[in-house]
Amino acid sequence: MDIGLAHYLTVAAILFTLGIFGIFMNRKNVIIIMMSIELMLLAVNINFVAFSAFLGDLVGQVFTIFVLTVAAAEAAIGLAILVVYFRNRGTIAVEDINMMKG
Amino acid sequence: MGDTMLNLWAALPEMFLAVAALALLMFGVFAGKDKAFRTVSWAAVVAMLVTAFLVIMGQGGPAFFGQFVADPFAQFCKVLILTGSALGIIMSIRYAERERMARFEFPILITLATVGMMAMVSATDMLSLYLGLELQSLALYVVAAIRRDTVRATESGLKYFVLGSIASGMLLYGMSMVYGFTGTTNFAVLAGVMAEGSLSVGTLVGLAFMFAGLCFKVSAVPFHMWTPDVYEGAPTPVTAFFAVAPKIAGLALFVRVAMGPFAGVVADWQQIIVLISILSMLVGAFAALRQENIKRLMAYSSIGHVGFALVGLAAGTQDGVQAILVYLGIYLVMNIGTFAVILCMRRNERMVEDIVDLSGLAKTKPMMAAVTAILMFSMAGIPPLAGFFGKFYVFKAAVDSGLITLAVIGLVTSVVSAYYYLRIIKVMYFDEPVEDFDRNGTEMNVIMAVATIVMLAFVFFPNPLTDSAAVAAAALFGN
Amino acid sequence: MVVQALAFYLFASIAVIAATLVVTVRNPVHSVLWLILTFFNAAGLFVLLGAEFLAMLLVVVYVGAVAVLFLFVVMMLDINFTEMREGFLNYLPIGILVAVALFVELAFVGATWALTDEKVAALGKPTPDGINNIEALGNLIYTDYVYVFQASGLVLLVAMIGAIVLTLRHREGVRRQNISEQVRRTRADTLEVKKVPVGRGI
Amino acid sequence: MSDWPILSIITFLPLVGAVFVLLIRGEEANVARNARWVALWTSGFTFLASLMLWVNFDNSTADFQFVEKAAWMPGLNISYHMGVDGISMLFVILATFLTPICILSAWEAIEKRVKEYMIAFLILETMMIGMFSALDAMLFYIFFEGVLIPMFIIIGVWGGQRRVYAAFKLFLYTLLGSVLMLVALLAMYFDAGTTDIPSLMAHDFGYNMQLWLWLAFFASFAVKVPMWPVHTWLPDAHVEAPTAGSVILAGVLLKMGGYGFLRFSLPMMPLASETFAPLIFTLSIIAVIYTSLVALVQSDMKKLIAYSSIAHMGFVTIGAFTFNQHGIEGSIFQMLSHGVVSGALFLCVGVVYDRMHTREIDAYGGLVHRMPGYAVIFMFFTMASVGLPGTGGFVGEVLVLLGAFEANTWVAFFAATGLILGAAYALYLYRRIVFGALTKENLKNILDMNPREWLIFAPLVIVVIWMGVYPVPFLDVLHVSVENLVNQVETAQAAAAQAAQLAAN
Amino acid sequence: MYALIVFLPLIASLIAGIITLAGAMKSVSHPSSHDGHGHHHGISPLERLAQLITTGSVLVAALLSILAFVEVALNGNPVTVELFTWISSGDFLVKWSLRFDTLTCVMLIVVTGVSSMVHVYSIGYMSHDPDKPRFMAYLSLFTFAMLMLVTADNLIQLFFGWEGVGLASYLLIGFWYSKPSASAAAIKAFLVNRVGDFGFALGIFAVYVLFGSVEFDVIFANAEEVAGSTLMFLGMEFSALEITCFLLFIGAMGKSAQLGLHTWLPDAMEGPTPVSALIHAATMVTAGVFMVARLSPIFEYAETTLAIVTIVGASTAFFAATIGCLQNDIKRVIAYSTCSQLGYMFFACGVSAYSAGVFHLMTHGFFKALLFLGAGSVIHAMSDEQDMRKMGGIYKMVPLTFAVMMIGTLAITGVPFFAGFYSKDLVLESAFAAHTPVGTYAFWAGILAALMTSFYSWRLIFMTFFGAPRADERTMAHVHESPAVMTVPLVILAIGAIFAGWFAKDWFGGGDYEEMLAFWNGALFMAEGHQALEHAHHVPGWVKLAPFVAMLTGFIIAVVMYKLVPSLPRTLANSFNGLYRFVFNKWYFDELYHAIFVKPAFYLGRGFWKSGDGALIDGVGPDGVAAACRNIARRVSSMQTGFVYHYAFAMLIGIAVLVTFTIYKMG
Repeated sequence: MDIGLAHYLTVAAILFTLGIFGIFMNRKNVIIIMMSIELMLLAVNINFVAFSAFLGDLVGQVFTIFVLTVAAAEAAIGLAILVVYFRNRGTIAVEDINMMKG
Repeated sequence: MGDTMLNLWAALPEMFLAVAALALLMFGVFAGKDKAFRTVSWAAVVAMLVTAFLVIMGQGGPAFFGQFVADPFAQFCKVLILTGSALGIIMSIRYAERERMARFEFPILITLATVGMMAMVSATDMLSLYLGLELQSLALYVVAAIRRDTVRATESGLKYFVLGSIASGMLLYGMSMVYGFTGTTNFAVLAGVMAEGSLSVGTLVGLAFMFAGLCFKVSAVPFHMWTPDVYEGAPTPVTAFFAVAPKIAGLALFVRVAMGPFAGVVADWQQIIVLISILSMLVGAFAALRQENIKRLMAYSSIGHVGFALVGLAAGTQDGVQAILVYLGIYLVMNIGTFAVILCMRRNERMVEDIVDLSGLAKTKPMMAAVTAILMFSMAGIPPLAGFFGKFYVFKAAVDSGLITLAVIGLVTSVVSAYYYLRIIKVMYFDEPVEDFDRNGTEMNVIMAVATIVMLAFVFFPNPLTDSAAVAAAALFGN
Repeated sequence: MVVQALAFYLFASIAVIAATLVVTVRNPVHSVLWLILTFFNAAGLFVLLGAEFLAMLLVVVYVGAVAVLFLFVVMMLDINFTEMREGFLNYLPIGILVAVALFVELAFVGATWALTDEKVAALGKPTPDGINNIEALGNLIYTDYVYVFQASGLVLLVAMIGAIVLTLRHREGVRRQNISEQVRRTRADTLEVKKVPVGRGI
Repeated sequence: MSDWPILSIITFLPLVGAVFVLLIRGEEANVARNARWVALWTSGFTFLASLMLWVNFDNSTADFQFVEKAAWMPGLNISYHMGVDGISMLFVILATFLTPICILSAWEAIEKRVKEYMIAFLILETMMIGMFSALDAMLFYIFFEGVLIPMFIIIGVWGGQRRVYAAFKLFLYTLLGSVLMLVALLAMYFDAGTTDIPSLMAHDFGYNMQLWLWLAFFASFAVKVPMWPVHTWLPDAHVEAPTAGSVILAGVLLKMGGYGFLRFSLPMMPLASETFAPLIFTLSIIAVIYTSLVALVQSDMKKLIAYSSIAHMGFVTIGAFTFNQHGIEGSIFQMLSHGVVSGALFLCVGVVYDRMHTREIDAYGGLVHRMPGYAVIFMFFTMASVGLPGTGGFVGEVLVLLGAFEANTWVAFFAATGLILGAAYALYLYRRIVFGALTKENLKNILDMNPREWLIFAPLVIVVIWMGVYPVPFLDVLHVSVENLVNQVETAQAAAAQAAQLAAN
Repeated sequence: MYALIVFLPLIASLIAGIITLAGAMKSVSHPSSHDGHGHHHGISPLERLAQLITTGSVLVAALLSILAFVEVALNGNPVTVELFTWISSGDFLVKWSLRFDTLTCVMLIVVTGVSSMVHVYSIGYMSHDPDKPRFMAYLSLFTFAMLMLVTADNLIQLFFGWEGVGLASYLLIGFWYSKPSASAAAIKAFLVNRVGDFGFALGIFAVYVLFGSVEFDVIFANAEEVAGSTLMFLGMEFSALEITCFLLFIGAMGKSAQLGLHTWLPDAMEGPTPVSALIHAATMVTAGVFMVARLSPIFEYAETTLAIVTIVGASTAFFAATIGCLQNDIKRVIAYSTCSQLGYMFFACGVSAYSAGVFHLMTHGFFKALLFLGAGSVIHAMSDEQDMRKMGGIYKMVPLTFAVMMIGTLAITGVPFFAGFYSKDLVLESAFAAHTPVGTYAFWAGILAALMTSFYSWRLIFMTFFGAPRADERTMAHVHESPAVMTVPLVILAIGAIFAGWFAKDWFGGGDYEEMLAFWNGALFMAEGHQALEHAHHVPGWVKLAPFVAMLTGFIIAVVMYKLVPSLPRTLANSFNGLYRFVFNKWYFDELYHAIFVKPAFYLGRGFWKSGDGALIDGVGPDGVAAACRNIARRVSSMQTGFVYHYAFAMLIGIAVLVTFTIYKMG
């Protein structure tokens, strides 16, 4: 059987869904949430690359490059914020991050 | 397709501001770190004003091979954004110095975020849109948590970041779908594809994802949950900044996306926007009723305002766009004025943020109370104050598009929301005074006064704003 | 073709399993490691799709930088692995429902290609003939996408400033060597000779 | 003189005064004194200027007069368009007439934040005048709602015990009604392409659209009038408002609803008005009977008068929807006279409230022994409220009932019961306050009205008698305009009937 | 001159009013300048001035009225004085204008005549009252309003006078405002009258709808034309004039205290006695009769309504007389007597014998005013005692009063050649001569009433003047004849009570029918076939004799019960206890009205207020909505848990919904 676009899209959809699932099923710590986000971005990248291949158009790959770049930057900032939060609060358990509500 | 010109001049303001930010960064690093805070701040303000000047004077036109455009729509929004950012910085200076937040990176981050916003509103390609958005967002995540010693600020930064990243993921996922199903990322080309009328499910689902991402940026329901917590936790001047500049940029971007490439398929996404708009207005109205913290209240208030602005988008017409722009202009002034008031809520060298802290302000600081009252009435949309006209414009657009039910729901929620604005007035005017606030800074008084005058004078001179909004809206529709 | 198909299924299944483990294992360190595995397999998929450069980039950036950063933070914060708390399962049904619904929908959208389009959704080769992938990307990025490229530079700058602003601390009480000061030290600065009368003390 | 933009001058003169008051600085006592005087002079001048309207008014035309038109929001085809006709002109004068009286009545009663008080009143005056003279629906709406701002402040700051509740109730209630009207305005704008009132009057709205528009406008005006069952804000607002606030509220603000019906509902939605007239009649009759009975059992004198206002306004709405000249003229006349009379009654309450600081009827009794002058004045206005011939109240009531009788005898029959019930609560109130033996210790040294208070009541007495004995000058102003209105409505209704008949054939 | 008649009292009233106010305010602001008692006896110059002005002006008006009577009625020159436009709205044009025709002038004589006498009398009667000028002002105000009423040229102006007299009546009944009972009676009078006005007003509107005008001339000219038409009223189709006249008659019933709306009149005796004489006997209460007479041109076309008028009048005559028989308060006896006499007038009108009705109105004005003023004199003499059970045996001490009271009694009971004889006989004969069932009913009711009239009138005389004194020593010691200022009016009225009937009988139909028509000169109208008055002269002899017999019977019963066998009343009361109590308690009308109108009104009012406004409207409306909003707000706020995964959850559900929605819409 041919491996077509739909296969890749499905893989991406699974990863995306897993990312989503990971975000709200997670109570352990925020880092897992961040990893879930990385999974989502990975799904996006697979989408882009697959479409790029399908369309025969490099723009998708270009997009992926920048997504990767931004994702890296995002991870840096995210982890920085996480670190300062941890310094203040002594925990990064998701359940504890609710000083503000209502 | 797409323009094949580099046309650097069109992007002059952005380039100028980016370079200015870099220069200030250099200056800050070498000129003794945080001692340079004040200088860097004012320099950033000046840079923004110069940028605004460049925006107004600029020749505009498309640039960067279809990635960027400096049309009147972008110009209009940029002027608003720059104003908001500049005022945000000005309002933060004194606060930062008092609250040991005076770090020179702060104005620079704001400046860079502003560059990002300008890039957003000028974006004509999903890629440039994404980069602009992320430039803005990353800076904002940091700014929210800039008081890194406090739990609240860092918690707000963390929440903002986590949720913002999810939103980015959704936006990207949507973009990838749209790209995949249409074969392009360029707005102009997309518009052409849409015009062919063969709209696939994938494109629309992609659009839904994109809308979700954009909704997060403008804090529309149900992607609004971060807003109250971030507004409350972030340092007040940051909240003030958040409430205006990024919101304006986000809405402008929303309009740019919805009414640019997807203008041809309004009927397909209109109901989504209607739904989001209604939800935003409802949540904005009801959730705010119970708030005691004024910053949190303003958060819900801004959610409601976004709902109102989206009514204009739901109309899906040029009038609707014009209405949003008018709304944004008024919203900017209203919110800046209000946050100036909030920033003046200082008692015994400490910031206070609860609504009850305003008790009896009419006796202790009558002018400030009057200013606040006018701003609140305006927020509630009571004529003849400017806030009413914002609502008038959007609802007019909605009614013209036949969205009567939306208009009715919107206006009824505006009655509900009037309650909590009135409550602030009630606290100031009807309750007995508590201790007086500390003396206001001059810049705050000026900002408040100007905001009030705008609120009052708009009824007499509505045309400068409405006309330029009309021009801007026309540009988006290519006429 | 068969090889390609096999490779696809191999990479895809490992990626999916690893990703599942990322979000389910208890130990965050393990999570990071599973994440790395996911990335590796995704890179494999990229290769299958003809995006060699991106595959390399994924490995370098994600595995080399991002994942390591995660690992670093996880270890630095020394998070104690708390037990899953009460109420976790309350959301499980609705969570699964939402996730499954979303997945079905996304898969449906993807499947529209396979099912409805007459053109076989076959994958082509994005890189023009005659040049390799990296060269083609370079041609694009530095010309048509120069604006975006510059912008990404700013994004990284912001990330850098942000990380520094947030985490860099000048700790009080930490003694740092200042060589020029040490060198400039003279005897007169450090020593003072006092005359002490006999029997009086200072 | 005729070249002057006299309506704008009248409208914005109080605003200018307000700015002057705002600029007053100095010691608190001085500020208060100066603020009072500036406000009094401003409103006095405004009143005199507004009399120019009457003097120069042309009774022979139904056209709008003193028209001013200037570009305002050209992009939206909305202009600053002012003008009055026979229907609105007297309301302008009613507003300018009552404002100085209100200011004078607050001379001593308001001790704190005098400056703000005067500013609020002057702004309120601008809004009221503007509302009655606006010829652009948008402009109308701005003034119509703008009134809420000063009113909210007036009740909330200078009001009684439950002032917060009352202020909020007033504000939100009326706002809710108004926003529906805004939607209707927008829909009309969409349909007709303009917000110009004369143009809208000329525009034919489809029947179904008229129904919706009518209901939306009804939501706003019914709350303002107020009609049963959306009247409950009124007793609260009246009770808590300071005296002058009640006067303006009863005297002018309630008229905004009645005026709205005549300015919008009738001429613009004649068919819907016809359809809904039974609804109006029913609600008005309920209002007349129900609120009169409620008034009967009140123990708070302001509340009693407030309920009586609702009943009286029931007559107004009945009259407006009779679609004949008597009814409509009666309705307008009733509004004018009720404006003066109920205002005066609230002032009467204010007189004793200022002295005793209670509105409980049981706290009074036998005042006539100590306050003969007050007793006379109060009696006079009680009788005017009852609609005794020779007072303004009678003319309005008779015309309304006559119009109602012509339209529907049931309506006239039930409305006329208001004659009985109205007398019942009014006299009962008067008896409990003024008559009887003077037994309460704290009343034994109460003082009769001072010259300032006499000065307040004198013009009111004169006007009430004038309106009762020689109302012709008032009615003459109305004739042509009302006739025109009736013709408009009848023509539209006849045309629709004809169309229906054609369709049936 | 004509306008002067009407407006002199108004001017006088205003002047007196100002004097009152000035005096009152002065006394309030200088409370130390007099002590309570000293004030009562002295009279200040200003007060005197007020008395003189009011009395003088009314006297002048009375003289002018006589001139007007001569000119208008006797010389046959009706006049209409137009003043200025009052109300104009479309075709609805009402002018202030004064109409002087024969009917008006007859009324003028009665009104100004009695009023001037009462004014004079009041100077004496009220000499102990601190509020003399106020009283005089009210009296003059009343006179003005009454004159406006009788001179009205249109229905609206009639209504003006109608309400004006109501106001004056209200003020005068409540004159002693410190007395709660007085205030209550005043309100009752006003309200019951309002019930009548309710019908009256509707009647006026009906007239306007039918005739397009409220001017009498227009109405009368077109009455015949309109007679056949119908009018929809309350969803039913009525003969136009029937329903109109019926509605108008309701007004008349209210003002003239006819059965059903009579309850205010006895209570109105709370007012000072001169008021009772003027308003509640001679003038105001007869306004209803006047109105029916005035509107005879339209009533004549309303057969059924006329029958109703007859029945109501006759029933009232009978019913009020029964109550009058058992009252102990001297003024209430006379009040019920008035009520009863008004019934006569009405049924006279009901059988189209308007002239007879007006005749009785006039004679009644004299003798009833006389009786009241005489009673006032008695009360004055008895130190303000009104209960006849505490009087008796004073005829020698107050001879003049006794004499005039006797004259009044002779007149009211219809002793031949006194005023009441002529008018009452004419009324009764007319009723009989109508030859209709209702007329016959009226006749017999009238005869019975005449019997009772005689009985209670003599009972009053016996209880008051004869027998052993039942008052305490101190009171008896103080019994004295009234001063001249009080007795002179009594004498003048007594002359009227003796001679008025004989003097005027020819004008009112007691003599030649043609002469009567000439006298009225069209002011009263009698349709073809309504010839009761004409036939009144040709009734059988026993009919003519019947009233006299009834009178005599009544007298004999009174003599038996109160002179010969004083224990009989008690015995009778005990043996017919139920009936006695029923009548004694005025047929329980007050209790009935209290139970079906007053109490429910308050009950409903409270219910509407607390349950309707408070619980239902506010509860469901503003307060309910506010509570609901708070509730929603609480829920919405509680969704903001602060947990980041909840927020993410919301976003994800949001996107799931959006995507589902999109796909749903596409598919």
